[in-house]
Amino acid sequence: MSNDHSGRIRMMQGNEACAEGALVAGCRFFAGYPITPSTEVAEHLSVKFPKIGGRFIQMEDEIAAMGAIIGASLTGMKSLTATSGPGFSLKQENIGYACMAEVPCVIINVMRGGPSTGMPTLPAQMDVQQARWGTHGDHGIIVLSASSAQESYEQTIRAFNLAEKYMTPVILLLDEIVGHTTEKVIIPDESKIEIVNRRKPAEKPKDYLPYRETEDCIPTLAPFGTGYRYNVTGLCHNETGFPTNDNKIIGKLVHRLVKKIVMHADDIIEVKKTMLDDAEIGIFAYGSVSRSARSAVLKCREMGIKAGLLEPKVLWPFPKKEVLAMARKVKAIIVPELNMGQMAREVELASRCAVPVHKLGRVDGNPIDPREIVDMIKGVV
Amino acid sequence: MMERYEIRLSGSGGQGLILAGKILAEAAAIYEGRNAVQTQSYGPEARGGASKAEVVISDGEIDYPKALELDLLLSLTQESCRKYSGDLKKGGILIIDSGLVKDLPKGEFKVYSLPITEIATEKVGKAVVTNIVALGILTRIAGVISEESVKKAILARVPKGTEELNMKAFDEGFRAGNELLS
Amino acid sequence: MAEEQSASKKPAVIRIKLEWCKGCEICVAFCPKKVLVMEGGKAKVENPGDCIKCMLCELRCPDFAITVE
Amino acid sequence: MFNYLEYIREKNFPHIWCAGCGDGIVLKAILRAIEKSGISLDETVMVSGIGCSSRTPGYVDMNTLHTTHGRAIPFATGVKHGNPKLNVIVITGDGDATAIGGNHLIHAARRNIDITVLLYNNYIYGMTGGQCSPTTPTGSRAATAPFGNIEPPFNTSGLAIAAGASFVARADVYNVANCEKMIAMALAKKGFSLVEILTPCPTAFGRRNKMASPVKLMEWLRDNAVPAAKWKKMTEEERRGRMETGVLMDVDKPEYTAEYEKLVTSLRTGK
Repeated sequence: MSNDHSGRIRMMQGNEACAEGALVAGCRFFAGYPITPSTEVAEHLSVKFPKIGGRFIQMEDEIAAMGAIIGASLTGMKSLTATSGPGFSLKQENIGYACMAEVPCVIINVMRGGPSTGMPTLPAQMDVQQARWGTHGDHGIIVLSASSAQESYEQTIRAFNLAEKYMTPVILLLDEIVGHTTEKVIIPDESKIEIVNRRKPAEKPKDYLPYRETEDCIPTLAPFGTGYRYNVTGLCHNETGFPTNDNKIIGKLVHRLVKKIVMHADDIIEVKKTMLDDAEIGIFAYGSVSRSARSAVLKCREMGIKAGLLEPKVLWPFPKKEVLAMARKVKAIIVPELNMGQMAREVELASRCAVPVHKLGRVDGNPIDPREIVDMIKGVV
Repeated sequence: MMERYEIRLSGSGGQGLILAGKILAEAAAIYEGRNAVQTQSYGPEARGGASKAEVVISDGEIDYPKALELDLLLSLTQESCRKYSGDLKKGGILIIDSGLVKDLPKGEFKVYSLPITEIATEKVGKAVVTNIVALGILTRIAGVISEESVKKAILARVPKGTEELNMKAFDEGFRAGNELLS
Repeated sequence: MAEEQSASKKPAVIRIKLEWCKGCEICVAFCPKKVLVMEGGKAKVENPGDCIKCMLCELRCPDFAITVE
Repeated sequence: MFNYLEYIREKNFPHIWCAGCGDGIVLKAILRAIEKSGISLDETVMVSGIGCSSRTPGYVDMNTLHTTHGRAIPFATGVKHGNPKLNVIVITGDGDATAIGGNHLIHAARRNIDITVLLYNNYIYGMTGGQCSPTTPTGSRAATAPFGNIEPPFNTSGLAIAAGASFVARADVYNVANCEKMIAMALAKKGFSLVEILTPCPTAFGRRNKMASPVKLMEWLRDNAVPAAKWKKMTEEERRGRMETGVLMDVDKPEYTAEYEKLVTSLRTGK
């Protein structure tokens, strides 16, 4: 998409690009609560939505915002909320609800430093494990990452597409740098953008089962008000959507919630590789840090060091195969990230001890400077 | 081909430096077809305190979006000058408000000292356009983006009805920069 | 209630769905004509002829177990 | 005879509520009120939180949404704002709506969004086993107030009025005809409406407070829930410990989704 210069070129902040991407994806409902550094997403949509009949609402708190987007999604609206660390923590119970009831929605989390109120205006990537395991219980989840304004735009569209396709909440993680960096976004022709809408029930209301067992493990929820009367609950439920205590049905349900994502992992996972083919040192980086890593790779190549970069665009499900493939080729892996090794641990697991994995963590609110990565690579070599 | 030109605009929150940064980035990216990235760093307060906006301009791809070795630093306050001048590279440019920055940092760079705030208040008549006056000065002294592109970017960004005022501010700054160079 | 009595000449048909009745006794306690009694932990129609079709037993039955026609 | 079977999901019966629980009595009043109001079941969404009363949607044949604890009102706000044509009814309890969900109640009332909240007040957390709630009377015993509750209770209806609800009423399941009437009025109201329904919990509240039998609690409601007409004639002394029932607030004011629609129209037409 970024090479398509026939599209319109605009300068946008990452946060604004998310809002623009949501509009193109067909999102027409936003509920949120102000929090730095994500607030521009809400502000932008508060201007845009009323003009096109979309619905914006500022709720009384983060929990309410998450509840409202689930409610709106059940009426058939593509729904979005945006938040940051503390707000993301507050939303977790209802994110679990969306997983359990299989209600599509998108949550953008512009990460700042923590724990607690932490660093409201400074970047971090400390929520990557919270995005995976923040809500209680076993469940599958899709988490995307963006490293530029262009990607913020594209990944927001993809987040909606995946949410609608797999009937699940999708989390898009930005960090403060990406959210607040203004740069070029090339807006492609709308006819060239793939938009996925949720499927509609094929059967008549009397034969309808919202959570019918299917081969692809994806349920079909009819929008409220279209003649299909059914029940939605966060309790373990059967195919009709009613609560059950039947252990067999419960076991099947939880297995399916996990399997739904795992079995489609190849369709969901996306990575970007830079100079990885002949690399001796592999870097695994995401979000704004992947930009530092790309600079570092180029610098290393100038110095004759064969470095390469693996950038996951989807953090969860974790790209195990791609990491293992890299681990089998390189002599060492470096994982720079704005936390103390949250994804480095996953890289270690996925690489099955094939090579040493070196952590480069920063938690002081400063970005990772490409020179730091170069220095570490030099040390490893 | 220009590899990477790094500009940092620093001052106190509320001086409109983030807007000035966006204008510079848009001038380079939209009106000159180059790549430009603007980032910001700020404290929790909307007014006061040291704040900065950075612009990286390049004819190639810009990976790391923040400044690494500054080509140009603009400082409108003493505090921001002290706090943000460490990354200024050898032979770089430091533009300061002569009325507000008294202690200069030590280093091998060229210093351009002008009464930026005073130009805005005395010659243009409004302190609110200090950022645009600064843009005029910077455009002339840096010489990396054309006067025309910056003007177009200003007009696209400022509120309707203030175009004339902002153009005057830019011209006064540009002229002051010109005088200093000649 | 006097009006209701004269308007409905047919004797009342009171049905109790025993599998839904949980035996709370509310219908028995507040029947103005003592039509209902408790038997084996469930409500039972004892004096249907006395029913004035005030419907209170039906309205107050929490279990959807009583209907009066 | 009212045919309840047309409105319920019969296969889910008998329901889970205890013998003598008032929740079933309220449910029947709701179904009669819905029939009276003439709203279509296809276009009605019943939303609930967590607790005994919040199991209600499972028994009615409409679009039903059983949400997380305290959050029924935000989910309902999303449903209503997402599709304003839908009739949205929230079923909640005293714990759900005034403790964990208290903030949402206040703000939905302030926004005056067209949602009907039916708040079952049984003075206790029933489902978790009888812990005290924000409406447990001072001195009453609860699983977490074994020596008697030392906190003062919320005046839930008063709270909704103060927050800006356009319709507020109180009803009880002893005076079941009035209960049905208040629910019907709330359903008909354009704007945020709340009916606080006093309902007995013999298992968790009555048993600890010398009213173990359902009949005792119904008698307590008979003696202490006072219709407005009678309330007006009572002295301060007589009112002490008793609750006024009937319409407590009924006012017309701008409704949220209608105001939003106006904004959309004005932005689109420039008027």
